[in-house]
Amino acid sequence: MKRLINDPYDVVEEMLEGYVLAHKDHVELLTEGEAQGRVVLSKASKNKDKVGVIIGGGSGHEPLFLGYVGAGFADAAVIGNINTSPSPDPCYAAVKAIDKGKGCIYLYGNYAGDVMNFDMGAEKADEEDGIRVETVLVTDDVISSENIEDRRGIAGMFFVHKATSAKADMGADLDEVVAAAKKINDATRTMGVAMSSATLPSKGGPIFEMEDGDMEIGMGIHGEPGVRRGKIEPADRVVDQIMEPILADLPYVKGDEVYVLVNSLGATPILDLHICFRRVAQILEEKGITVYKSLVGSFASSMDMAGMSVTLVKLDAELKELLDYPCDTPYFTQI
Amino acid sequence: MKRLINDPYDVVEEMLEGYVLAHKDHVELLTEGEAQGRVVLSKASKNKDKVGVIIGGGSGHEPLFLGYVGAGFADAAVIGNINTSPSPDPCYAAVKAIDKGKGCIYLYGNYAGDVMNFDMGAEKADEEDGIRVETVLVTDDVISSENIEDRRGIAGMFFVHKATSAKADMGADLDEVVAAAKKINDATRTMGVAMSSATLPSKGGPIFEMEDGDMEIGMGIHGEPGVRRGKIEPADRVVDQIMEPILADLPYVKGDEVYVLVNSLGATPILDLHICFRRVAQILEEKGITVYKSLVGSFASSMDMAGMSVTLVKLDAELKELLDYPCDTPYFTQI
Amino acid sequence: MSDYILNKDYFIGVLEDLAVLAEEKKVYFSELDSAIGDGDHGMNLSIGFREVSKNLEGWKSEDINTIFKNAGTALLDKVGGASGPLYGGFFMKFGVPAKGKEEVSFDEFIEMMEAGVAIIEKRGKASVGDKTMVDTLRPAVDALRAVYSEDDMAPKEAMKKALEAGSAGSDSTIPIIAKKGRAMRLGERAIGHRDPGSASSVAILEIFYNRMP
Amino acid sequence: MSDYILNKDYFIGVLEDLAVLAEEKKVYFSELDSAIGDGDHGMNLSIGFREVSKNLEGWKSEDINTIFKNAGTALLDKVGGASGPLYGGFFMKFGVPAKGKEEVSFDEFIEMMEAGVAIIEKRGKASVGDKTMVDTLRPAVDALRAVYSEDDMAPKEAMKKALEAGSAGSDSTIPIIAKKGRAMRLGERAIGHRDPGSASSVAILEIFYNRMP
Ligand SMILES: Nc1ncnc2c1ncn2[C@@H]1O[C@H](COP(=O)(O)OP(=O)(O)O)[C@@H](O)[C@H]1O
Ligand SMILES: Nc1ncnc2c1ncn2[C@@H]1O[C@H](COP(=O)(O)OP(=O)(O)O)[C@@H](O)[C@H]1O
Ligand SMILES: [Mg+2]
Ligand SMILES: [Mg+2]
Ligand SMILES: [Mg+2]
Ligand SMILES: [Mg+2]
Repeated sequence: MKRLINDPYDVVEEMLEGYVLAHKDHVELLTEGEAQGRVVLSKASKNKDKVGVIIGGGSGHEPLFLGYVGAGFADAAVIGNINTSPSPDPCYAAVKAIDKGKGCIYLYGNYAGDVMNFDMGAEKADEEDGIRVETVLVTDDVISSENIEDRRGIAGMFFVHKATSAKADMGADLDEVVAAAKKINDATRTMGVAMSSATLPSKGGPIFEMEDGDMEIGMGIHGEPGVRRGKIEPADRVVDQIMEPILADLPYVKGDEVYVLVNSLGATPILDLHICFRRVAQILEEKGITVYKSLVGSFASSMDMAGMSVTLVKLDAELKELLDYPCDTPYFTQI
Repeated sequence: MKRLINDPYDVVEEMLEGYVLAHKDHVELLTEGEAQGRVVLSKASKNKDKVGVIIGGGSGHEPLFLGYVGAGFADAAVIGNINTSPSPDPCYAAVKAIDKGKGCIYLYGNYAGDVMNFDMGAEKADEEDGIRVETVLVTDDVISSENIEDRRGIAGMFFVHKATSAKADMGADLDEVVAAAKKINDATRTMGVAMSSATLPSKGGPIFEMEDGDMEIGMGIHGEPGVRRGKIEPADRVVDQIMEPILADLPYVKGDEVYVLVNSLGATPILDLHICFRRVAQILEEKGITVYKSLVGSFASSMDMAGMSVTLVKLDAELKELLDYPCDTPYFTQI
Repeated sequence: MSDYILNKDYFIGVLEDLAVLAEEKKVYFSELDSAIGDGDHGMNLSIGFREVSKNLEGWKSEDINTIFKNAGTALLDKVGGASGPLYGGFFMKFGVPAKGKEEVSFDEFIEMMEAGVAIIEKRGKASVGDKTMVDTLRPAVDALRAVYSEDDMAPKEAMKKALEAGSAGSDSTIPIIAKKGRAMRLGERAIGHRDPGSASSVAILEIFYNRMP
Repeated sequence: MSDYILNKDYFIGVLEDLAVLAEEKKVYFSELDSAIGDGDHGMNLSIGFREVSKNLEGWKSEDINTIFKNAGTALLDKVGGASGPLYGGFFMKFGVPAKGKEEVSFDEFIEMMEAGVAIIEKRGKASVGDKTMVDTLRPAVDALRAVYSEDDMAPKEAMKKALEAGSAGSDSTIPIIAKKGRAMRLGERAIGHRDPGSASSVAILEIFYNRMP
């Protein structure tokens, strides 16, 4: 194991302790009561009268989720154990802390565990405080199911969180915020490839063995098995295999504009990501699809997993405005 | 090898092609003549009448150097092959492209190869165009030599580039810019630990073998051997061993303020970095040193090397102002 | 048989054994989860039962219901993921029929089991054949009730049959695809692997059995 | 001996052989560099000599000086790092005494070698004992001049002595610490390792020797 941790049972608490110290200008940790020290709150949204945006999920995907809490972005992140949804009470506590009487939205990836826990949090907010909490699940991983509503949420969560948060920050009401979340989720498609497993601190080793030189197309960001394992191919060929299912999944037509994210799952260098981006741009150029803007880096990781994903967001004027909306968080700042 | 590349001889050219496509709002590539396609130029600085700031070095340290070209930061980066200084002509071409009659400064890490090549670039600018080019070498790696002027430049380069660029952007003349560069370099100390070698694309494998579970204290960002190899220890103990030589290297006194960077060399997750940051903060707290601000992420990498470094910048009012100065680049934006 | 009782010590013993189990089988449960999930099922149970174990001493003066409510809440709060609400719910509901009691009859015990399993089915929206812990627990509870009430079997004997039915249920997850949980997205690739939750459920049932007088 | 000449074909042959060498010894040079540097010395030479090799055909009609100026410029432009300006400088200066010529005498050849080595010493600010390529090249050139002019040895014989002196010079880098280059920061840890540049210099000298008529 090539990791820098102390007791594996303490990783999340210690990370959070470090996180709120390191980024004290942006965030604070809600420690009391139901929050159980697992709710990261934006300092900027404190005095802002708006629909609350709460994102969250398991740890081990940093900078997701806590990295995107801050001005113009999410109001709170609820943090679970590694690869594990947070429990219901912190989900509830985030609502209590954030709600300004306009209701809240939960945004997270579509995983059974997350759904159960966040739903229980929402129920409690409704029953105990009469706060309305809506949920939009992110389902961008094209390869994870034929049915869109069964799909997992992976790196595309970044865009869904970003655009929805912008909508809320602009003063939209809860229904409008929900509509925006659904709209950006519908426009977002991702697919990835992994070349190694992440190291699980609890195990002191990889989640599963992968031979050096192998790759797995379609692997999930928790190491869920993908669709095809084989030898690592040249970057251009790997990108071709990722882009094909993405482009087949939405009707993309000549003249469409997309926002592109080439995302590292952790250990894949920025150097390689740009080699991959080059091929993505070539393919889009061939199809007559315009790259509006792009991001290249690690926006949704699986700790030290070697791997990469490509996300496309098909844009219209509203989505551009939402994605261009200024924000300032520890892991994403835009003027 | 767990990398996504095509022909190893093409990695730098393909990365640059991807880079300027992905970040076309911020930068462009200087392709003609002496630039040899190895100079990344800021679009923002085009019409700004100021001292030119040129940073550079080998590839494989992304987001260094090209990631920090943009508004309020460097005007140009000169890009070498992997782990290898750029050659003289692109260094010269960057000066030609950037100079506004106020001279330029070269900033880079103190490596023999870089010094030779950049010096030849500066000579040419002087001889052929009468442009004054000054050089400040970054020497933040405390463990690399007893003599400060012999030390290597590692993650602290980020701060030296940042502050110097701010000074130039504020309209200072070349002598003032040089003085600021020296001042921030004098205030900056770094030390790192590695747990694996980076993968060299040309070799298709690690630069050197490191047993899984070993760490090497003081290793350089090109994989240069460090001072001590041993078994990986708990994060807190590793940080203790890094902080000790840093704190011993400058007179830090109670009440000092520092800017902290906990940097990933590539494969070390943000999660681990915050566990390390927590310990850094504890140690500084014990010493009565205040953390002014901090950055936690991969700011100077060695591709997919597993490892981490800690950088402290001892601050005064001027350095704070320079480091807080707004900037907007593909890999660092600050309002 | 009608004077067969399970007292508080039995239940406390079960919780103590569960904490030991969670440590002992941590690697095994996680490895099952690595194959078709995300590799954390063992760690999840370990985190949860460490919390139970840490606090159990302080709960011992409470009635059976409160003890299990506390244990379930600890699992719910500390674990998260799928197994947190499922096993958390199981234990929270498991104690309800024993409200205010220091001991229960075997009929009441069956009622407790039924309450626990029912909340898992409800929360997970899962039924037998979905390749989840329900594939262990539903047949086990059904067998328990059937052999005890219909065949008039001795309690511990009946629990043994329940355990066997649960164990067979877990085995039955191996050759099928998953309709719930992370493995759902694997389609055919889930075939040949035992569902990790079904395995931990067998181990839990085994402790209930082993501890029985 | 005074009618001994080295013609353009000889020098072109040397450059062709260097390109082959750079591919063949890529891994070896890089491995030496991995131990006490950054592992790229082989790749650096390979990148440089691929560029030379790609363009050599087009240079063949030029005089010896221009051919080497072009070759040196290719190394300087394409390699970077320490070895780019050093070997680039070597070849750029190496041709100067042969300006306008299609062939050179052995005295001129020695002059060429001296010019090449001198620029390396100057650019690298290195002298013998610093654990660099100078430890190979300076003794080699000195030996060449000494044995040829003083001992009146046959050219190829003299070059053999030079090669032996260079080889011994490279060996002498093994037991010492480095005063220049990346290995400088290693202190005692550089001891026991051959300097990679000193090894590539031996291989380069060997080609000059092998090709000699
Ligand atoms: N919807 C569901 N209904 C019932 N059981 C489920 C459901 N989803 C998952 N499970 C059970 O939970 C187990 C996984 O638990 P665990 O690994 O701890 O949580 P997670 O899947 O969140 O990582 C599965 O093996 C399965 O038995
Ligand atoms: N200052 C110097 N003077 C002479 N030779 C040097 C100097 N610095 C380095 N070298 C030579 O260059 C070699 C390293 O070349 P290379 O690996 O290609 O460049 P880099 O060190 O930039 O990675 C060393 O082995 C040494 O022989
Ligand atoms: Mg999980
Ligand atoms: Mg190098
Ligand atoms: Mg799991
Ligand atoms: Mg080298």
